[in-house]
Formats: sequence, C-alpha cells, structure tokens
Amino acid sequence: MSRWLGVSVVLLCTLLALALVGAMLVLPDAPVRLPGEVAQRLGESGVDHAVTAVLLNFRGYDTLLEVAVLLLALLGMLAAGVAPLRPAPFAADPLLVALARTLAPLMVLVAGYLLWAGAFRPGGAFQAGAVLAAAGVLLRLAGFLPAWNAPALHLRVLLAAGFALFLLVAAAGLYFGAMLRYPQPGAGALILAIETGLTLSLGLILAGLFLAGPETPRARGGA
Amino acid sequence: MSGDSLLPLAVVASSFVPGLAIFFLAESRHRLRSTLNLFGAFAKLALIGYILWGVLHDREFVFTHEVLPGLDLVLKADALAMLFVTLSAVLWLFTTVYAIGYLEGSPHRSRFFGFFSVCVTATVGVAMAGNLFTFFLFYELLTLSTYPLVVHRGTEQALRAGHVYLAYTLAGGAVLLVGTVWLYGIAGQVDFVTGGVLDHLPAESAPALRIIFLLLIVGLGVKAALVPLHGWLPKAMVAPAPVSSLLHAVAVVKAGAFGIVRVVYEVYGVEFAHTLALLAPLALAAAITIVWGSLRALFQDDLKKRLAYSTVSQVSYIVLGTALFGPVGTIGGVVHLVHQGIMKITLFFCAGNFAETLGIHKVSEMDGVGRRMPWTTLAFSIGAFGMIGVPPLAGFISKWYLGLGALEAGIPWVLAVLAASSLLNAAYFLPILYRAWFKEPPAAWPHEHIRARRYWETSRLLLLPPLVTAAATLLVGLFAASSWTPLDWAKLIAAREYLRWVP
Amino acid sequence: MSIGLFYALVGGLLFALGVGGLILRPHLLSKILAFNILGSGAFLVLVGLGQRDGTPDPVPQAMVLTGIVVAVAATALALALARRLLDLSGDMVLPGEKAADEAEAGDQEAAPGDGPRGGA
Amino acid sequence: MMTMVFDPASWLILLPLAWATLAFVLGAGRGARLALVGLGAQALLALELARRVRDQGAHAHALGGWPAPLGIELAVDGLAVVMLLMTALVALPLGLYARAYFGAKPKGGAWFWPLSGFLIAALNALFLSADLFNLYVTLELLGLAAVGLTAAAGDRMAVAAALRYLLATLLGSGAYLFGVALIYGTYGTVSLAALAPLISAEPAVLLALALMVIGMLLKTALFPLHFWLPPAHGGAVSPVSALLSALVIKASFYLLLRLWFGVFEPVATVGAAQLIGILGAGAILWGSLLALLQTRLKMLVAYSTVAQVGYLFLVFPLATGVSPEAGVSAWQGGIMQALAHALAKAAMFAAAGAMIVATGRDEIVGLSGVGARLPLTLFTFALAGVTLMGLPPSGGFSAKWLLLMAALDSGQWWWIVVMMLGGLLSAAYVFKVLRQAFLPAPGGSAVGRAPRALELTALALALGGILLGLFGAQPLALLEAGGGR
Repeated sequence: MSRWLGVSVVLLCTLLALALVGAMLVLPDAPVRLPGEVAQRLGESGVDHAVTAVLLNFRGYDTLLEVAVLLLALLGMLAAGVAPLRPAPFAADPLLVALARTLAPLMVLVAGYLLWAGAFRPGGAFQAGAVLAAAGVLLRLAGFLPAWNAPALHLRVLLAAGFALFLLVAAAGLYFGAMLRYPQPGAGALILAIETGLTLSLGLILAGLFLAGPETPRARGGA
Repeated sequence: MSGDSLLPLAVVASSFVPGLAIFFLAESRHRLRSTLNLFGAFAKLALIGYILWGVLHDREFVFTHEVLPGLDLVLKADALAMLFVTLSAVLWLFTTVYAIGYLEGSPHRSRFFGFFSVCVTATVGVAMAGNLFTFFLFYELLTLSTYPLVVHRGTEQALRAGHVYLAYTLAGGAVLLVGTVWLYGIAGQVDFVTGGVLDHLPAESAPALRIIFLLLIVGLGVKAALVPLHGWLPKAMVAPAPVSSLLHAVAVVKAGAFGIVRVVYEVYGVEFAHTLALLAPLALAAAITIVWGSLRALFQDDLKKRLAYSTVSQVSYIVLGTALFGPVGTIGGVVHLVHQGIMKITLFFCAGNFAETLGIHKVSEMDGVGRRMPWTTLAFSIGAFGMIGVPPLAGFISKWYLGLGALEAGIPWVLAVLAASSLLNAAYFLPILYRAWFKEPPAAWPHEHIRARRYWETSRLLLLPPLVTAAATLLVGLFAASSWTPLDWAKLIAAREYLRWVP
Repeated sequence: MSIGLFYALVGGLLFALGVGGLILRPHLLSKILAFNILGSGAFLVLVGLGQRDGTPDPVPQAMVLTGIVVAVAATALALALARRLLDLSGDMVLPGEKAADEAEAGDQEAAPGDGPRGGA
Repeated sequence: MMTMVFDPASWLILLPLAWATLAFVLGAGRGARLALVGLGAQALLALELARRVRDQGAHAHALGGWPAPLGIELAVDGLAVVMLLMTALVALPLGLYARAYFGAKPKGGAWFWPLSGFLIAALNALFLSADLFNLYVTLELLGLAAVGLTAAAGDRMAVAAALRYLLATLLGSGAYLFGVALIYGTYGTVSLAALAPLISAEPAVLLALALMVIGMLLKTALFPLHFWLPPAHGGAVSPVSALLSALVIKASFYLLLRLWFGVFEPVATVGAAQLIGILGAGAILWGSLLALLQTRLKMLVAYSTVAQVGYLFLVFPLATGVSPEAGVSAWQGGIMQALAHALAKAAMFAAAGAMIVATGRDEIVGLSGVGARLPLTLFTFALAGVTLMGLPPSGGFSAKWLLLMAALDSGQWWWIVVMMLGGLLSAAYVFKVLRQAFLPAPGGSAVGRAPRALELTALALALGGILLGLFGAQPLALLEAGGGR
C-alpha cells in the first residue's frame, strides 16, 4: 500500500471522526421513545426483565437469526477445513489441570444461575452459554476434552438443538397468529424453554469455535 | 388467439424448431438432418403459400405479444413482408439443397445446419417484423446466428473475419438500438405502417428525427454494406459458399437494405422523409457505394471477393431506389430486392461449384472452365449478364425502373451513376466470361475434387440449384409484366406507399 | 453532556479508528482487532445515543447484545480462516499486502514464513 | 388466525432455516435431497406469495404479534416479492446443478447444503425485513454464509479470498450498523414504516445515509470497491460462484434501492446519485476491460460481474430527481437488470463449471474442443452471454431498453454512451471464450464429458434469462401491483 493511500485514509478517518462527533453534538430529541412502550407491554411479554423481553419476545426474531449466525460461523469454520488433531497444549501443567477440575463444575452452576436469573435481572441464555463455553475451553486446555475434527452425530444434534427448538417455537407461533408469537399464558415458560435449549447449544457452539479451530503454532515448541 | 394470428409465428418457427432439433442431432445422422432441413423449408413454403392466398382474400395475419409495457413483439404479413419472406423461403430451399451437397462429408454439420436454420429464422423475422423493435430483435439475432457460420471453418483467417464481422455488426446494432429507443421515446410504439407514422409529430421534433434517421441508416447501413461501413463484407468471404450465398442474397446484406426500405417507407413515410430533406443524402450515399463497390470489384482476382464487392455495389441499387422520391423509383428499388437476390445467389452457387469441383478460387484460374463445366458456366453467365443489366434479364428490369425513377424524381445525375455502374459491371464480369468460354483450359485443374460422370459435370445437388435460379433470373425478366411476378408485387407496394402522392 | 452522549462520542472516535486500522494494518490479527474496535464503536453509539437523556433504553441494549454475538461469530470465523491461511501459506497477511508488512515487521507477532507449512 | 399457519412470507424464512439445520445434523456431504425438496417448496411458496401480492397488493406482518416500532415487521411488496421469486427460481436449478457437480467433484462440497440453506434463508429474510437493525442481522447472516461457502474450496487462494471477502463484508456491515445507530439515536426507532414520515436532512441522518450507502456499495462490489469480488467469485467452487454472483450481491443492491428510493428519498440528492452513477460507469468499463484481459475462465466471468454490477447502479442517477416516467422506467430497468443478471450469471458460472469439469482446467486457452464435445454447454454460455451483452430477446436487453429510455427521457445522454460501450466490451469478452471453444481440440484431445445434469440445469438458467426478455411484462406488472416504487 502506497504511502499516499495511507495518508489519505488517515485523513479521511479523521474527517469521519470529526463529522461523527459534530453530528452527534447537534442532535435534536428523538421523536419516538420506545422505553415507555416496552415498560407498558412488559406484563404481556412473559418475563420481568426489559432487555430479556426485547431480546426474546419483542425482537425475538433478531435473536433467532443471531443464533443462526453463530451456528453458521461454526459451519464456515468446518467448511474451510480444520487442522489435523493435535494433543492439548497444556495438558501437562498440573496447576491448570487442578484449576480446571475445580472451576468447571462451578462454572456449570453459574451458567445455570445466569439462565434462571435472565427472566428478571441481567443474565440469560447468552451469558450462561458463554460461561459454559468458557468451561469447555478450560477443559480442553487442560486436556479433558478432545479437539474436534468434525463433530459426530450426537454432537451435531446438541449443537443444533437450541436453534431447532427456537425455530419450532417460531413456526408454532404462526398458529397463534404470527411467526414467533407466544400463547399468552405460556409465554414465560416457552421463553425459559428456549433459553435452556439455547444455553446448551450456544455453550457448545462457542466452545466449538475454539475446539474445532486449529491448534496454535506455538504449542509446537512445547509448553 | 386465433389461428390466423399464430400463422406468422408458425412461419418463423418452421425453421427455428428444425434448427434446434438439428443442433442437438448426432453428427452421423445425416439422413435425418437432411430430412429435417427439407421438411422445414417445405413447411415454410407451404405456410407462406397459405398466407399469400389469405392475404389475397383480405385476411389479416398479425401476431402480437407484449414484451414490456408499451413494447410489443409484432409479426405481420403485409405486402412488403410477403415479398421478402417469399424470396427468403424460396432461396432457403435452394441453398439448403446446395449446402447438403456442398458440405457432404465435412465435420460439424449439425452445428452448421443448426445455425443455418436459425439464420433463416432471423431473416424471416426481419421480413415479417411489424414494428421497429421486432425488426431490431431479429436483426440482432441474425448477427449472432451468422457469426458461427462465418467462422465455421475454424481457420485463423475465418476467426479474424468473424472478429471483423462482429465488430462491425455489433457496433451497428448499438447505433440502431439508440436510434430505435430514441424514436420510441418520441413517438411511442413505432409500428410499420404504409405511408409512415411520424408525420403527425410536432415540427420541433424535426431535428431529433433527422438525427434518429442518421442513426437508423448508419445502423442498417453496416449490414447493407453502405460505403464506408462495408469493410466486413469482403472479409466474410472465407465462409463456405452456401453461407456466402445466403449472406449476400437473402440474409445479412438484404436485411440491412430491407430495413432501410422499411424505415423510409413505413416509419418516416417517403413523403415525410422527403419533406425532412433526408432522401437526397441517402441517394448520394447509395450512389457513392454503387460506384465504389464496382470500382473495387474490378481489381479483385479472388472470385468470391469480386462477387462480394459486386454485392456492395448492387445492394445499394435498392437503397438508391428507396431514396428516389416517386413510385417508379420505389418499384425499381423494391424489385431489385428480389432480383439481386436471385442473381447473386446464382453467381455464388457457381463460384462454389468451381471451387468445390475443380479447386478454382481465382479469376485467373478460370481459363476454359466453360468446357469442363458448361452448365455451371452457363448459369454464371446468365447471372453476370443479369447484373450488367442486359435485357430481358432480371437486372435490366431493375435498372430500367431506377432510371425512369431518377428522371421522375428530377435527379438526372443518377442516370450517369447507373450508366457508369453498368459499364463497370461489364468491365469486371465480361473478362471472366471471356476466360471461361474462349480461353484454352489448362492441362490440369488446381484440385479436382469431383470428377465428371456422364451428363453430370459435378455433384447433382450442387448443379441443380444454380440452374434453377439462373432460369428464374431469365423468367422474372421475360415475364416481368405478368401478374404474380416480383415486379407486380413491387408495383402494388409502390402504389400503396404513395397514396397521397400527386406527381 | 450526559454520560450517554459521551459514550456515543467515544464510539464515533473508535469507529473511525477501527475503519482506519482495518484498511491500513496488513496483519490479519490487527485487522480482526480493528473490526472489533469499529464494531464496539457502533455499539457504544447505539446504546449511548439512545439514552443520552439519561433514561435507560432496553431496546438498543438488546440490539447490542445481538450485535455482540454476531461480532463474536464473525471474529471466530475470521480467526479460523486466518489460522487456516497460516497453515496453508505460512503467512498471516493477505496476498498483495506484503510490501507494507515488511515495513512494519517489527510489531508483528509471527514473522512470515515461520508458521508450519501444510500443518506438519 | 389459522390463515397465518400457511403464510408464505414466514415460511420462506423458516423453511430454508429448517432444512439447513437438518442438513447440518445429517452431516458432511449429506442433505442434498432434503435441500432440493426445500428448494422446490420454496419456489411454490414464492409463487404463492407473488399471487397474493398481485391480487391483494402489498402488506406487512408484525412478527410475534408486536407491531412496529416495538416489534419487527416483515413487509411484502412488489419489489420484495420479485426478489424472492428471483432467489427461488435461480436457487432451484442451481441446487440440482450443485448435486450433480458435487457428485462428480466432491471437493469443497462437504458443508455446502447447510451453508447454502442459511444463505438462502438470509436472502429471503433480508428481502422481507422492514427493520433497519434486523436488516443488519440478515446482512451478517448472508455475509458469513457466503464467506463460509467461498472458503470451502479449501486451497490457499480460496481461503485468502474468503478472508478478504469476510473483512470487506464486515467493514460494509459495520458502516451500515453505525448508520443504524445514528438513525436510532436521531429518531428513536429503526422501523422503516415508522421512519418514513420522520426523515429530514439532519447532519446525523446524512452521515448515516452516507455510511449505509458506502457499506452497501462495498458489499455489492461497486467499482472501485470491487477488489474482493473477483478472487472470491472466481476462486470458489462453481456452484458457489454461481450463488454468490447471481444472488448474494443483489441483496445489498436491493437494500440500497430500498433505502435510497424509500425512507431516505427526501434527503437523497441528485449530486450523490450522479456520483454513484459515475462509479457505475467506471465499473462497466473497467470491469469489462479486465474481464477481457483475464486468462482464467472463472476470473473472466467474475470480472464480468464487476462490470454488470455497474449497470445496476445507473438506476440511481437515472431515477433520482427526474420526471416520474423516466423514474419509473429507470427503476424497472434496474430491477430487470438484477433479475437478468441473476439468471445469466448463474448460467454462465454453471456452464463454466461444466467446462472445467470436462477439460479439467480453468484456463481459457484450454477450452479448445469444448464446442465439439459440449455443444450444449457452449450454447448455454452463449445464451447467457446474449443476456449480458444486452442483445434481444433477453432480460438484459429489456433492462437496457428501459434504462436507455430513462436516459433519453431525462436527457442524460452520457449514460447512453457508457451503456453502448459496455455492451460492445461485454461482447468482446464473451466472444473471446466462444471463439476459443470453437477451435478444434489440439492433438490428443483432453476434453471429457460433463454430467448431463450439469449441462441441462445450466441451460435452464440461461433459457430463463431469454424468457425473461420475452415475458418481462409479468414481473413488472407484479412490481406495479405491489406498490411500484
């Protein structure tokens, strides 16, 4: 890349930053305010936490597609081809092994709590799934979990289960008048079911993004 | 949609469907291929015969299909269309017979005959187009379907010729398209209507109409080989002889000339074109082409090249007739559309026979060929005399009406052009005839491919078509005054185009 | 200035920074980081501008949660592809951006050609 | 309420998601039959939706029963349904093609079916969405699926191309997302319906529009932002190249049309439209020239996409700030060009793939003898070329006709020159291939056969491009019934 191009990109980005800041400073008040409406409809959503209500009910469709995006990232990775299996990088480290042994069950517990808490306070499937995935990564680093070359059938079922469940609920909503519409009394239970499925699958997918990836080249030299 | 409205479509399909079938036929199925070819040709003739009969009984044959809002594909059997379509169908039949004989045993025949049929389809579409858009559609289809025929031999020279051909015709097509779209923008759907459709437009559109006329003529002039847009035609000579015959007599060149006739008479209307002062420049362009083409023909030793330059010159007789304001000139131009086709196809068939039978490609190799191939040389002579304009052959009729038309239109210098051109025609044809008939034949021919057998100097399929067309050259001239001749049709057309004409 | 607007302004700066980095930095890890920076900038603006009057707005918060997950997915795929490229070519730089790479070789983690070729 | 159970719009999104997921569960290299059933059903759904739009006009669905601005709405109108039909009718033959292709050459096809299922779901979702943020999610879904498919070819060039593609598409959607953030900050909503009456020329809104437009230009690979396209489209396996070139780039173009001539119409300026048009002209000329210079067949076809994308963007100068007639004509021409290019380019990549299967190589010089051995495929390539050249009768011609009409109507003759030049240049590169294929194979001919299914599906797509030219009035009528512009 030529120096001139570099200079002009820097200049343009500076201009962009200035323009963005300037434009945001002179912003008028927004004519539409959604928080009020969210609060008003919260009772019908089946959960008590506004963000969860938006995430899984009012804008549940975004979330449905977002889970598809995650699954897709894993698929893309598998399609590009993963490196051949290698031993876990730090399996010999006794400290890490001990840590993993202690932390992993605790993390599963925390994930469960986060899932349950999502209905009324910050938390939910994504946070829970992320913690589960972290447990998976830890276990992998310590050598308890094998790397994936290609996930076997049972693993694929689990990876897809959360999304498939969500999809089923979305389709079933058509019976109640619109895609992703929940029946009125059962909304809370349905959301919890979806979130449980998602927690499991998201945890696996997120962990899979690590587990299915090729090993780091540094490990080659030995830890 | 009634049967009558589907008939024009059937005429087009009668070569398209066999063409597609042939395209996918295995190379070895030559009997089936020939059957399909001939079946298509005869079916087309039968359909055209039926339509002619119907037109005589005041029936209308119009096919309309909406392609886009305000843009229709229209096929229509009007007088001008029937003239051209009959010509192409008849000559296609002869060319098919000839081509079957000519290509016997050569490779890629399925491809050849497939595109050959599509090419005829396009020509028939050009003939029966009921509006400018439909005309353009088939005009471009013609470009595409002839390209594979031009490069058929696959030699370096053929591919180069194909390149030149495409460059000229696609660029011409682009110019024609701009003119067409512009005209549609100004005038809405531009149907071909006797007497033209544009004279009701407000006076301030006149400058635009002049530019559009120029665009249309340039676009059509490429195929009609108007000088200086003719550069592709002599190069395209590398194509096999049946292709050259088709290209020169009915398909490509004629489509351009026919388009000019349509634009002048049935889009602008000859009277409106006259008021816009568009005819005189057109006549001048035609005159220059006539003289230039003849001059260049004089210096060609390659027989097909000489014929090609002759085509450049002869096709512009049609344009010239179109540009002469007055019914007599129109008759001359329109009738030459047919006459030139019959004569030129005869000449190319013969040239092909000389090449196929004896390996003769050059004029200088033709010494005494009349003794070895008397029938072919006779047909060639009739064609050549026709081109020169010797009475009572077809070419004479054309030139006679063109001359009278020039006087009628008050442009006497056209007579000088006609005279000069006839002299030049004689100058480049007579030496050939002299060599062929009166010089001693060489000890051996360059490449004698086909030996003479009893009465047949060459293969039957090669000999019969030129003899028939040569006879036609004689007959349409001899019996020009009777009804159902090309001249009769041309008179009918002229009478309609000048409904409001007061001499 | 409300804290929301402040976040948004910082978001604007981060976005511009990320765009510049993504275009100019040749090393793939830098590019992936730059993408995350510009994404974070957009998230900050989304949340910050939405609540610049001080009242929290759950809608953009939920959107940003969605956005973060999408960004994580994209980052994971980008990293996996970058690693795959390293396996195949021994290089963490896109072809055609080599020249600049050598100029900045000092602050690169893996020197080109150092990686395992063909996953040996 | 029961009527919603068979709502085709919702099923157009759910169905491909479902079969993609199932195909993933089935495992590597499986799922073709499932996908084909899904694609067949999708074609029926799209036709049914088109029928409804034709009879009842445009309509919207509030997902989850929450109307905008609180919830997300799907908007079914003429433009959306035409694009959905395009997707369904191109994807079905391509699906059949892909099955035959991976049957002959399994490499790169392991996860093709789930990936393409997500890709198609993303396209359908994008065409239906009426919510700026949801559109962002669909864009990312589409981008990741496309990148995954590109990378699947597995070699060094393909992985590098996929990465370049990924970074470009992420930058594009990042810019778009920032625009969305600014819009939400300004108006407090991202629903297109709610925004329509509100949009005004605030600095933040103009900046948002600029960022979104640039993001979409990058994703559609408009010159000079096309750098990522040729290696990605040229380097992927042939069924993927066809999907990417035919459909994926149309999505971001569609979104731009939606925004520019929809909610942002009050603030879109003639000057900006002319600028986009100039880039389009640059794309036409530069893309065609580079296509002509390529020595590899698929790179030639990929650069042809760069050029053809240019025609799409002529809509902007031709339909912004002109008379209503010219505007409608340009608008129709742009959409016709998108449809025609989808069919023709899918056919061309498919034909190129069949030639590569038969000759075993991707170089243009290696095509000698293809004309004799694979006449059907060569014919397909030529037919697709007819559409790309804009010769009649073809969808490409109809598009050119409408665009020319708009240019003449609005007195912008300079675009006419560009279009004509572009047409001639495209003829040059199409005939470069045809000419080579016409040559006899060199001694010891290496041209093998291609599976019949490859040849026939490619031919069907090419014929589709021609039929579009003959029956172009139908999609335009559908466009009109669904509310036109």
